[in-house]
Amino acid sequence: MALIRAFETRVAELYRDGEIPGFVHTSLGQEAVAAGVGAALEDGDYVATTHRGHGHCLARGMEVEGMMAELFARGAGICHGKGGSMHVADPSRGVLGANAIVGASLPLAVGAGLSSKQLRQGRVAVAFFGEGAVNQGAFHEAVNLAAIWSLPVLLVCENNIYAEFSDSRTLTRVPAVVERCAAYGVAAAAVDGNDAAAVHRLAAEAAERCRGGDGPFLIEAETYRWHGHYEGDSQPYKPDEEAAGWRARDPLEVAAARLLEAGAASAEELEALREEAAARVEAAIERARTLPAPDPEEAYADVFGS
Amino acid sequence: MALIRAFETRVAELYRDGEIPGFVHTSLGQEAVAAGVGAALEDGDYVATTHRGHGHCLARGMEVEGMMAELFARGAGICHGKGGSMHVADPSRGVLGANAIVGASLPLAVGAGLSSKQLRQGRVAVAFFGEGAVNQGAFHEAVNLAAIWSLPVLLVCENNIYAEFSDSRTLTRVPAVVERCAAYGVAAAAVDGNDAAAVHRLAAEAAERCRGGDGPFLIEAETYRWHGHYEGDSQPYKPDEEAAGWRARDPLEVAAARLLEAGAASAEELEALREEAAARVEAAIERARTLPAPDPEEAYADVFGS
Amino acid sequence: MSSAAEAPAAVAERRYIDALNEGMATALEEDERVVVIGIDVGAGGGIFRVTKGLYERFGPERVIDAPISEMGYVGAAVGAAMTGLRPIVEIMFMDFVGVCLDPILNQAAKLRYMTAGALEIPVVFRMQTGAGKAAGAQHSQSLEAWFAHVPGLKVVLPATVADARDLMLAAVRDPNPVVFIENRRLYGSKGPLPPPDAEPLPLGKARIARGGEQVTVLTWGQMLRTCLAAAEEGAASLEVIDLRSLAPLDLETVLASVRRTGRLLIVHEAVQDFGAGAELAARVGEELFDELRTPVRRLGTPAVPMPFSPDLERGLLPNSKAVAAAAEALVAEG
Amino acid sequence: MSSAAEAPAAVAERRYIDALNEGMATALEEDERVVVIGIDVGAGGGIFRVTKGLYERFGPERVIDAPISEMGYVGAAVGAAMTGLRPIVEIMFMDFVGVCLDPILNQAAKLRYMTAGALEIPVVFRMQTGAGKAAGAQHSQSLEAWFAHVPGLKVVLPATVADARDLMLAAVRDPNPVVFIENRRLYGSKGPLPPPDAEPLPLGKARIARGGEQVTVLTWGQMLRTCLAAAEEGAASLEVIDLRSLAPLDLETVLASVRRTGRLLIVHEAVQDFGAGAELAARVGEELFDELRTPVRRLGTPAVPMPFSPDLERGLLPNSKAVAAAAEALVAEG
Ligand SMILES: Cc1ncc(C[n+]2csc(CCOP(=O)(O)OP(=O)(O)O)c2C)c(N)n1
Ligand SMILES: Cc1ncc(C[n+]2csc(CCOP(=O)(O)OP(=O)(O)O)c2C)c(N)n1
Ligand SMILES: [Mg+2]
Ligand SMILES: [Mg+2]
Repeated sequence: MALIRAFETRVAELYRDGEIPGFVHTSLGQEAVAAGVGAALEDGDYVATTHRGHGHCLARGMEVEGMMAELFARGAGICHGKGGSMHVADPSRGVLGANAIVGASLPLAVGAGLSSKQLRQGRVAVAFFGEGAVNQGAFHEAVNLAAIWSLPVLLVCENNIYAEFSDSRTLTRVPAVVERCAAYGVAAAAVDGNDAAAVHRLAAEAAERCRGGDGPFLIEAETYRWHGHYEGDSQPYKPDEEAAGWRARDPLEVAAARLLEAGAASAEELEALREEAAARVEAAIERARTLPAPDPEEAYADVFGS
Repeated sequence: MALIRAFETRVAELYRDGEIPGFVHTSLGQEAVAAGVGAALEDGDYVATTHRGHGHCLARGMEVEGMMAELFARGAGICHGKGGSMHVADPSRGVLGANAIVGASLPLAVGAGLSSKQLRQGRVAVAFFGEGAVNQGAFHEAVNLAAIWSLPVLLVCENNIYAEFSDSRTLTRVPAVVERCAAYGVAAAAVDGNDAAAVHRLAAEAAERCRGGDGPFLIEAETYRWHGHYEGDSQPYKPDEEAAGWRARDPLEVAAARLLEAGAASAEELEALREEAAARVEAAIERARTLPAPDPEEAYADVFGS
Repeated sequence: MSSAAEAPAAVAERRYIDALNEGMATALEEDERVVVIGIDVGAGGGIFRVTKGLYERFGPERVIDAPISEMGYVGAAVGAAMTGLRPIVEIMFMDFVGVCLDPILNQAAKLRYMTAGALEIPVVFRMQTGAGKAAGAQHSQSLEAWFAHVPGLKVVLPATVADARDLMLAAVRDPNPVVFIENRRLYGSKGPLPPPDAEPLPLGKARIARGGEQVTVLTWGQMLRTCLAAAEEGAASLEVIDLRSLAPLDLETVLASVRRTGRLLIVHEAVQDFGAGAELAARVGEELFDELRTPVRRLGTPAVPMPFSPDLERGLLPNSKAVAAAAEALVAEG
Repeated sequence: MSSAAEAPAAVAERRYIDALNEGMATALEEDERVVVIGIDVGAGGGIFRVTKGLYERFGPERVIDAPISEMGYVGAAVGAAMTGLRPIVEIMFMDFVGVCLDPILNQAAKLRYMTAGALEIPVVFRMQTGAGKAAGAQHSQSLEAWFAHVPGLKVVLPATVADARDLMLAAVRDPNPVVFIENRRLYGSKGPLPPPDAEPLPLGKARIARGGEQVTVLTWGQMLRTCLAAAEEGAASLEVIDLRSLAPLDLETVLASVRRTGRLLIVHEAVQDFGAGAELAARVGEELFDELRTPVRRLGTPAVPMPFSPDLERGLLPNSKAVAAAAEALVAEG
């Protein structure tokens, strides 16, 4: 979580300063979902995610250096500068990629679940998506498929209330995503998405269910997007109080408080963790700054395999 | 109903005999749904339907002659021979057409509902669709839109158990379409789709709700497709008993029995009705047979309006 | 000639995006049946602010926010167009047609024809495109050739500020489905916006954007600026045609120009292979077989998905230097 | 030359549809990772019986029935291809890409590139097309040009019985997404099906289906038969090329033929305007500017939605008489 926070905080600044091109959507405020789910998974498990996917990637162990270099559009980026923020991926870690089409992560994860089941890989396939994606046909079709084929697919909806500039509660009569799962006969549970431990507990249980052959499970993680939809969005559409209330429930603070209370870590240890994360991110930035742009020939590579 | 029965029966024969080209999907066994809903509507109400739409068209008063000529691909057909069985339409009667894309009727009806509401037309927009279409993304998106925009849209699902060669109960964990409506906050009710009077009662109530501004309503009419998916399909996938059981609940017989019991009609009157229907259809066939193919120039007309 | 053109003092400089907005506002104003539908087009004013202020001015019933349900709301726009409304429906990025093609391809384009004219479907599909912003392969595609290949659709690509407004108005007033393609890179561009003409601009008229003698350069959308720059920078004398729409196709204007110059270079941002330029090359090659001095050449994006890296992207997109060089090569050739 | 061709006695006559079936069966047999997914492809044996018997032979885990959820199951096929399976996924009619384009356009075509080759996506999108059966405007479209315009997709169109099997196998073995276009009117057609070659047929090799001297006729899919018939019936000597695939594009074979004949006629079932023929016309026009004796001509369907009426439909589709006439006109021209 500390790493995601550090990464996203700096990415937002770098984008503002023009060091990172393209579109950037940060997951600040939502770190507990990525961390909780990420930690509940095993090596080889698949993850398909969204335009807001940095956190999910980091939580699955993707390298900070490679990701940062990618966001900087460097040739040494994890996608050789051809993917960018909306498309960071690392199949060697099961991460099938961020994806810039809302809802697209769902069918892809269903397919990964199909491979897992069919080829007896024993892997769980996770689809991250926002509550806005729930209104897409792809959601509907994918959830039903996962159900009837009884696939090890873990559906993780990050309900951060907003889809771009819109309050998602105004765009459906049934804002609770868990309630929409009955239509598919898919088990689902909501969880405090700012409480990493709670997310982790639920995700671990759900992943075990999936691995055990019980078919898909949906987690609705209730959380909040601190920043705008994209970096640069000034969010006039958010009530100040609402934003402040959620900021007060900072997932990092929630986790810290719990650890301190349980005596599992000292304030100094936590501080050290944050500093270490910040240092890793800073080092990745320094490195990325010095790296060259991709070789022009890179533009023509990897269209087809042979 | 008698008219639909007569029409579909003859169409099936004509198709078998090669007099009607293309694909034909008949609604034999499902006549009560078309008749019940059709009678519950008012002039000007919109209807968008499916590949299996003849009955819905007839129930909205579309002319037998024009429809039959269309199926025969004649220039005097209601669509000048350019639509055919899967695309018969008559906007002057509110019938926006049969449609060969599964699920397409739903968004179109939502749009018609939007026009009705926006332009204060006071019309109900009906989407007919099969239970197979419920697994399409278009269903999901359209029902949600009708709900949040609170449109006068009447969703009529003809659940005839099969989608092509597949038992739809194997393609979702929640075969009862009414149960899937909770996901959208849309009121819904199931009805015996072989009982025209019951369908009519429910549809009239639902249409009134829609007209009153209460937003969409979904009717799930449980019925059965007597013939194959298309004419020519020998239906090896259907259990004999199941088919026989449904045949025994012939919607025309159900209605006849009720009328006789209530003393609302005599056996002779009913017989006369059937004969009249058969005669109308026969006359339309005779006429269609003599009509010429469309003028070759017709192929180039109506691509654009000016 | 419009009277505005005769009184240039009155012509204001405006941004392309404002002209689009003005076009929609005028359409909403002049016809109650016009509605705007899309994701965040309402209260949010549009993700690129193209619809800014329309919600406040015309209210939530006319400027309608939709959930992320393109298949649903684009299909609904088509259904609404059949039944009395005249929707302008936004597909935020052209790439997203991947999730909502059916209502355009199989419904809007065909239902008038299939009903022998009984259904009229006056709908405008606004879509935004435009590589060159490091938006990645899923947000940078130019697919105008696809729509031009579908009978029943008009395909319009305004390249100037005045056209942004005037073609928008023409599209809304047209009784047919119009695919209206905006280029993101043009949004901030400025140009003269004369007062609206009484005579509306008809769809399907190309425009000689710049006269020249040696090479006809045929283009549309964002690439118009590139070609005009090439005309300034390069050694050859270029006649630059802004095609404005692919359907209807104003082949006459193109043929007349190429008859004079004897050379044709087609420039577009879309992938060159199987792009719209191919049709124009084929048509001109056929019609002017004996009059062409040199082969028709095309300059589009090479056949790769658009990479994220701005450097790679810049390297792929046609630029003014490449256009000028290609034109000069043609002159050298014959 | 395959040994089968040397021993013609052993060559059986089979139907195109059986060859497709055999291709899939062999693919399922030789590689456990191959699965078939689609609506009614399993127990039902396919709406056109193309997958008949595969379900019984390979079981429900390998031959998978899907609900009417194309976006979902086509997307799932793409996800499965990224993670170890090699799906053959059926889109029953090509027209239905309107509801499931995104996984093809934005996922399969691009994700290898966007991940710099880290993702491999071996998926075959089977789609059936074919006008001429009075199936109406929503069930008769040929949209191959669309897919050829998308970098990252291979586009294959088998026209013969042998190719139906061999290109299917090549497509399944290919590590890339392949759009595999079958023509419904060919399903019942018969032809020789030699025993499979040890050397698999590579994708992207055109074939001279018939040698000739005066006009090169370039075609693919169902129109091959039409063009071969025209070669028999007409007065001109036609060299008929079966292009077999649009991507990769075997331009060499085309150019070599046109260099000899000096004349090119392109014939396809798709709408002519902005169709795939335009690209070929543009390419040949450019490459052989000085060698062409006559303009490159195209013969496709006029720009109208396909009408239901068999008479109208017949009037629109290119037929052998029209092909022969067009070829003769070219010879007369120069
Ligand atoms: C098919 C499609 N439609 C629209 C968009 C534009 N878009 C990008 S993100 C987004 C909002 C997504 O909201 P949600 O799913 O709640 O995710 P969040 O941004 O809140 O994480 C939209 C509309 C898109 N990328 N793809
Ligand atoms: C998008 C799309 N996918 C598939 C088809 C092929 N198809 C035509 S009808 C049909 C079955 C429809 O089943 P259902 O909705 O239950 O309607 P019914 O035929 O039972 O009336 C299918 C799969 C189609 N026409 N459109
Ligand atoms: Mg959200
Ligand atoms: Mg059914």
